[in-house]
Amino acid sequence: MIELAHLQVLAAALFSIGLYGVLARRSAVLILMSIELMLNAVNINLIGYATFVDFGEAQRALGQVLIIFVITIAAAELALAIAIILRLYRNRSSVNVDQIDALRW
Amino acid sequence: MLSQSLVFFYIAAALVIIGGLGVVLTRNIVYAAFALLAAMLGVAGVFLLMFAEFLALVQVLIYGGAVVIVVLFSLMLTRIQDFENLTDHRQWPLAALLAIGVFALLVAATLTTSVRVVERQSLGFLELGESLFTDWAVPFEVASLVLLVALIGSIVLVRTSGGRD
Amino acid sequence: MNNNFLLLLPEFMVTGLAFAILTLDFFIGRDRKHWLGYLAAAGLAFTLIVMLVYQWNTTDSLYDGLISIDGYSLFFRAVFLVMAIVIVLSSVEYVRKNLEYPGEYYAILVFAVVGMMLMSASRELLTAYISLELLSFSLYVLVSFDRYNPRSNEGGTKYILLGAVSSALLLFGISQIFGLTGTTRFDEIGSALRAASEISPGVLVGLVLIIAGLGFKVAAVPFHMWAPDAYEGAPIPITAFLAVASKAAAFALSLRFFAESLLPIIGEWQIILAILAALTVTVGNLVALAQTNLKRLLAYSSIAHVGYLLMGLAALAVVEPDGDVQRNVSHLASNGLMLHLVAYGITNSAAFLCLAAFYNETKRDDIADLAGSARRAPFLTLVMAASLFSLAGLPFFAGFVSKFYLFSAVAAQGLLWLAGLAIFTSLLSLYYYLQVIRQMYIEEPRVSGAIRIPKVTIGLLGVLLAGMVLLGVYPAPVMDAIQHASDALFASIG
Amino acid sequence: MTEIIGTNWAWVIPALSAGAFFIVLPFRRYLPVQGAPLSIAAILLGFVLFWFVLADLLASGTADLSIRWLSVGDTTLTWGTTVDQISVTMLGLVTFVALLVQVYSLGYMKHDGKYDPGLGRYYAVHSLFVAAMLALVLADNLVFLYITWELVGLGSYLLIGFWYERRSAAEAAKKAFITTRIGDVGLLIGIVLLFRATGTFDISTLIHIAQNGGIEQGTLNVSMFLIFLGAMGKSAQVPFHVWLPDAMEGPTPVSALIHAATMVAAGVYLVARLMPLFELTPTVLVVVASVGVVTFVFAGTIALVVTDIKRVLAYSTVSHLGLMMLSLGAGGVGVALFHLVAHGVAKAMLFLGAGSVMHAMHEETDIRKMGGLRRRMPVTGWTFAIGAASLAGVIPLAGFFTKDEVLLRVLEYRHPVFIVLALFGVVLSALYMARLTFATFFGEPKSDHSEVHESPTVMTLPLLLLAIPAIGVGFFAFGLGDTYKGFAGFIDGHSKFHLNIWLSIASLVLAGIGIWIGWAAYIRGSLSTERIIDRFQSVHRVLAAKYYVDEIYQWVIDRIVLVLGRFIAAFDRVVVNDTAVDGTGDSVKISGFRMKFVQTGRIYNYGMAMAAGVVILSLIWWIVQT
Amino acid sequence: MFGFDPYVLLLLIVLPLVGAGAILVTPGSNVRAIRMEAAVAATVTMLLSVYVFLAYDHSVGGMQLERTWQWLSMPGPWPLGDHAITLHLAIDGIAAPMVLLTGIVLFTGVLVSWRVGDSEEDSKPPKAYFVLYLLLLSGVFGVFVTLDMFFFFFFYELAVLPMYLLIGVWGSSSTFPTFSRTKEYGAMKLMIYLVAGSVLIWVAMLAIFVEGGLGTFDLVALEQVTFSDNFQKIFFPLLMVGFGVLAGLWPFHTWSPDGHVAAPTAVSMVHAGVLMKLGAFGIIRIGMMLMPEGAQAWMPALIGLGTVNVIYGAWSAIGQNDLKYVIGYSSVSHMGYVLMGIATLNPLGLSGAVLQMFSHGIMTALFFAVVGAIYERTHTRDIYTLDGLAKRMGFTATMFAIAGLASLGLPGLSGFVAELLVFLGLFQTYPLLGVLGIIGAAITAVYILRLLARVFFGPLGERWEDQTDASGLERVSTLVLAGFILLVGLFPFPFIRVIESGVFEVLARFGDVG
Repeated sequence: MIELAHLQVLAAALFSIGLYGVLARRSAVLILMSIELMLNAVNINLIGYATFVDFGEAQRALGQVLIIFVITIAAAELALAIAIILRLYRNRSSVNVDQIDALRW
Repeated sequence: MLSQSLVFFYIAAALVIIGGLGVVLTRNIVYAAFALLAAMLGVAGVFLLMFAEFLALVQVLIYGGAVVIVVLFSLMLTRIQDFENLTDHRQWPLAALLAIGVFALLVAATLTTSVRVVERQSLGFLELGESLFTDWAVPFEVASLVLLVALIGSIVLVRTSGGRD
Repeated sequence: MNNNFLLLLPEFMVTGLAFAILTLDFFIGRDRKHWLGYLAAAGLAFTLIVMLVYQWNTTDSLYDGLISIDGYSLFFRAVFLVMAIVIVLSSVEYVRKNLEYPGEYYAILVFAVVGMMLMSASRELLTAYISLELLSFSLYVLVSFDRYNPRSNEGGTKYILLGAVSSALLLFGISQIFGLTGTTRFDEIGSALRAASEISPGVLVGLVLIIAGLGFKVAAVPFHMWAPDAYEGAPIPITAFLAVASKAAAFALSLRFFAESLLPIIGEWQIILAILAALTVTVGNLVALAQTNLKRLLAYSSIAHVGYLLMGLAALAVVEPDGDVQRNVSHLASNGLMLHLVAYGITNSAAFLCLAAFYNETKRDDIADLAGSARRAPFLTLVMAASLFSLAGLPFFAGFVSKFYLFSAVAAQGLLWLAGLAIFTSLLSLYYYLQVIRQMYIEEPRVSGAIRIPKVTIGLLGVLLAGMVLLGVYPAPVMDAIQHASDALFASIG
Repeated sequence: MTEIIGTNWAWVIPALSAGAFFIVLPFRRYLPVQGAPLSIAAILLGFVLFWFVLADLLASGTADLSIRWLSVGDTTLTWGTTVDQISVTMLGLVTFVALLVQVYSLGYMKHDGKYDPGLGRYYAVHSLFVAAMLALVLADNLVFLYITWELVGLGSYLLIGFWYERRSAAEAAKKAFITTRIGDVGLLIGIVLLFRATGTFDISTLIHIAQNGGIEQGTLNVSMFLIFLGAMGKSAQVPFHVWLPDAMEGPTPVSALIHAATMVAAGVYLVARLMPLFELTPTVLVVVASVGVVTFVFAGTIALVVTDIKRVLAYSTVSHLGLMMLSLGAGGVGVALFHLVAHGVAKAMLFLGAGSVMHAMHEETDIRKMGGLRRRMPVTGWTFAIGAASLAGVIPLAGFFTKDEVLLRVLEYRHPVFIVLALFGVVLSALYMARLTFATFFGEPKSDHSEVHESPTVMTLPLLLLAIPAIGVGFFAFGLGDTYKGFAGFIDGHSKFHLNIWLSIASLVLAGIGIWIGWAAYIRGSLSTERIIDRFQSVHRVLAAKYYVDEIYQWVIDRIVLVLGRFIAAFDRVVVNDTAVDGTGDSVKISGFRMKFVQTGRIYNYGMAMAAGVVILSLIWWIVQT
Repeated sequence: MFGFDPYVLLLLIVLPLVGAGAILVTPGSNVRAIRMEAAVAATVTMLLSVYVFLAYDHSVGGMQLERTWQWLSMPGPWPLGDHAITLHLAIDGIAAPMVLLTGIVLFTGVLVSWRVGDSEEDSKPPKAYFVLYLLLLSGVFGVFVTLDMFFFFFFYELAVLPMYLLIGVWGSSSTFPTFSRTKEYGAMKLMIYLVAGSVLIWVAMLAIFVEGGLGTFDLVALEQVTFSDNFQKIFFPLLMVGFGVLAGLWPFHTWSPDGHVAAPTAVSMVHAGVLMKLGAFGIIRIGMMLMPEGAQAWMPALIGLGTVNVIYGAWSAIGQNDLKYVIGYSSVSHMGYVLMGIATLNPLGLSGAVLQMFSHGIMTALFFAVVGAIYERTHTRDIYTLDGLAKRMGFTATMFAIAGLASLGLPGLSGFVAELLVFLGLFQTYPLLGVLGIIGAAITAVYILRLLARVFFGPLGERWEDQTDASGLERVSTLVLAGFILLVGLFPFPFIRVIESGVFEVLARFGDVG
């Protein structure tokens, strides 16, 4: 049987993988993709709780509602971020995060 | 003895994990985009296993149909020559360590927390819709504003004008 | 369910204002677009008046407390509207000289205000989160709004990427809390936590993640690192908006969340927040010592101020040595926090407005560029000096009173060491503020010639200076309002 | 206030001069003769009042008068006067000498028919000084005494430094002030210690308490010794004598005032005034006597070789002050004061005479360039000779009687060593006085004196007036039936005049020897000074260098005080400030500077910080929780 | 008296502010009007301060001219939360002479500053100068008359704030053979140091507020609380050192001489004359009044440091070549007497300390006024460069001599009375340190007389042939100061009995001692 723990571990794993990507990748676009992984990890976590825990009548739908919002926000965030990255690319001809360190110290 | 659902779950989980690892490990950015797609589909699979058909559908539509396409477009618009030899910076072992740390933390935390669970329960379309448009109408409206801002913002930022680009 | 949506009238009005701006943008000539700024300011002011008139003493809620219109949210929404008016007005000249697409600029700014207002009113994690994202998205755009400036762009990129990561953290935290308590409502979370004998590790991690997400929003060390870069890159009015308004909104949300949900278990997290606060004041002030760019200096200084404000959160109750929680002076901490937010808001707005006015004329924002500004723009420099003194917590200005009150509250909650650290770091801050003042007053100007300041700016500066001094010498009226807000906040948790 | 003018009016005497000071100093530019007549009038009135006070004292005995100056809690400080035999003696001496000196100064401060532009300042400070001195002798409590004591010091500082444009005068004034002040440290500590033990400053109360054993002997010993230190400073006892010879940089009438009858007498006066206390501390009295006799001989030897007319007189003063201290050390208050008076008038006359000479010779002071001046300046010459003879101990001048009484006292109350040394000092005293007088006024002129004239009457008159007591005051030694038991008896009420004929003869003979040697060396020329100097070269060198005391002090000041001062100043700047204070500040700044490099500008570092923050915070919380 | 007694203390604070406001709205080009406004404000305030001093009735004692205005409440589980912060104004016998002192220094400082902005090389506008100057003095008045810890601290910081600009803008940098001190450095160090002191004070105040449990910052109310011994022993030293910094407590004194060297004349006058007194006043008003046991426990430390101050400061002054450094270190030395006097905890010593605060304030103001006059004319303060100035600047020399003599404790001048009382007090508790104190006074004589002999006496240096003596305004201001030196020196009782009434109130807190 699938248990809550399965989903939680999967979520944790995906979250960590996404985090690794954020921390290790050079391309801004790939960082963005890694963030999507993290957000999906959240969704896995949420669906796990939503499915396996009884929240009573009033909150039954809340888990899935949350997921919908997360997906929405994730998509919008991705779009906006890509717009900004494109802008960056036009100004600097690079999306390499190593190279965007004019602002520091 | 594996139950049928568990097998499906493992398949979906494997898809998710492999896709995820693909995104963060591959040296070719196009592969990464497809790995992301795979992971997203895996997540959709998980949704299905949790009887959340609507979410699975949304997941496939938004991620498969929109997000990955947008990502690919953006890749096309930026520098092609970088596509095939992506490198990670020198911080990656540290990043790996930290990621493992976070994983350990989350797993340890969840596993040591006892949750009173019930059988998997499904949620009907109607119920979800009604909840979304009554109980959560305000956040829903706000979310629309968020999308609007993202839209306007993207246009403003990317639109060329005056030939300065 | 019987929902009185009129309660959200101010939000509707502000949203309408944003649409109005977007619409009018099509019909207004290129060289008159600054009227959009005045329109935005007027609209916000009108909203403020309407809100004050119709919601004075209102205590009501939508969806059984999903959104709460009470003294607390009234206070904060009023503060946000005032701040937004100031920012809009200080933007007019800057936008005209430096930016394209003024219509979109003002509209998005106004959308951000909607997000902020809802943040202070929401008593539920999802609503709060969405409102927070509305604010964040607006800010992502606005920070990058100086399209051809690589710095603006860079700041925006860092902000949105790290912002997204922090969203992920926050959401994971929310998912944990939701999963383990079964609710996202603040009060219900609170009662669930109170019912539990101890905090389970899952909840603990969830709370840490939420703290991290909110910490990112307010720029608390170690989640602060985006802030100096984004501040430096952003257009100056937006830097002010980031430093003042968005921070205030994040605190409005955090204060309600901590007070309503987490107060019962303050014994668990007080030390965590205290550490965060201590780290924040120390790092913020120390690094500020080494800055040469004024915007960046103010960024670090505002990080330091976040530390002071976090102390207010950490000091929401007394934790006795045996673990008992005394809440009878909790309102002092929230009062102190709000007072300092107001004082800090006024002061920092003034500082940034001065900087913007200076930048508009000279296109420079390094500390050394201010040399001799007292000769070139006496009034501007006076206001700048006053706001720096106020930030440093010297008397006659708002900063002194608010710091005194806040630190007293912190001490009263048994965190004297934290107050002591904060006071000591205030001393460090004085050093770098004085370095700026030194440039302005003592050094000889390298470039001669008076700096022209628009009348609107002068007027606005005058108002801010007056506010700073008034709050510094007679804070009682503001304090009354804050006390009402605190009462409303704590009324809901009994 | 009584009906008649009497002892209760004593306070008016200093007040007059003080008033003169406060009027003359600010308004000197607007007063005739720069206010000098006002000042003289004040002191003249004082002198007149003195006779009323004296009469009333003789008629109705001692009188106290005091007003509260301030009080804290149960401690009250007063300003008060006490009029008794000691104070009235001093009162008379001071007013008399001061009056004459001030009159004399009118002539002395006039050059080529024009008054010195600083005349007003001169008279103002003069008045201040006199007022302080008069108040000092009247003071009935130690605080008031200390106040006036210090004001006397201030007056001397201003007078010695009158010609402040001369570097040497400025330095001499400074030296006088600082040297006496070092003694004053002792005085003040002594006073405060006495206060601590008794809770009072009032002298008679103190004495009363002490005599009833109210003060622990150790405390009393220490206090009295410290107080004596103050007296040593003011009275220029070895080793505090260095300021006095240098103080000759002041105008000569000032020397006459300060170094004959007033300031230097203050130390003697103080010990005399507190004698009942000193008597309770025999050890301290031995110290007093020892210091006195050492000073007597020590200064006498230096006076032998000094060639500056005023400095010879200065060392002579030091020497005689030593004699007075010796007398006090032997418990002889009356005789000490007697000698003080005799010495005071004689020395005042000598200084004024020297001033007259210098005035005539355009400030020439080297006796080797003088000689035979009595022919050109007869009044000056003869009065000078009288003064010198008096101090040399020639019968029947005052000095003979007073010195004789001192020697007698010493012989009776002290170890034989003291009398031997004292008699040696008598020889020296006679010798240097003879040398000075003969070299200056007798013999042949050693330079062209054709321009030299006798000084104007305003200067010679005081000389003549001073000659009278210089000659006659010695006869007060004898008793007059029961009402007057001799001067010593007048002072302390029980001493009786008596003679030791052998001692008198011995001292006369010794003085004669001294004078004879002087006569032989400076008039007849049968004794060659050069040969003696050649013979005792090393001794002469030491004497001429004044025993190197100044050099030692200079070394201490230069090498220890100033160097230490510079060291502390540098230490304060380099170590305390630049290292400790700035160092702390800098290290904070540097830590900020280092820390800012954490902010690398790279997103992944930022993200790392966030993630690490989450992990660490969680761990902390978890650990704290369990 | 005239019906304005309840407001008179408030007026003291407000009048300088009104003056500052009037100057602020006057155009900067109208220098004459600005000066007149400053002078009027200063004169009226000084007269008011004289009135306050005279109005204080020593025979009644205690707090007088009291008035309270509600300012901010802190509701909570404590009795006085509704009056948490009040503008509680009153003076006692210790504050009264301080108010008078401030009035005098304020007035004379304005006169001395008359020519600010006139200098030929660069004209710094006098407008801001006078505004800041009056602001500073308003703060000082506030500290002396307030009985609320918040406002005490408020005014305390207010007094510190303008110093930075006053020194930084109108000050002067100096170069010496082996080192140099810029005005920026001096100003910054002064500011940081003083605020660093206030960090400790602030922490201690918060601790008192919390421990007091009354929910008020009112000192009178807090005096009713008995703080535990441990608490007092921990927090008294914070106050002692915190306020001690301002009082020049060794080894936290270096801001003071460097500050003087950089500061313009009137600021030096206020700095040494009044500002340093705030520290000592704070120790008495807050430290000793609230925490007598703590004070008692820590007094040996204070008295020890005070002794170091006296000797070290004096000896350090001997080694200085710059007039202002000499005077600066002499201030350090003299403040040592104040600290020693305070630490005696007996009526004599404490009265002496307060009188010394007054006396030193006047005296050092006179010093700096004179030094300023010299510097303005000769553009040097090096004692080896200046020589024989008395010939050309007789009046100035006289004034310097009066200040110097007062400083070395000459009877008849104010310093003596104060020091004598301190010594008398000291000998009752720590005779040995009393001896050191008296020796310190002798060391003072060394450097003061050395200075007089070097700078004023001796042959006139050729380059000073054309020096002019003090101007009319300088004469008035220095004469006022010198007059007070004489007045206190000759007739100290009117001052002492006022001080005494305050001192006994303080000592009453020390049951067994008082």
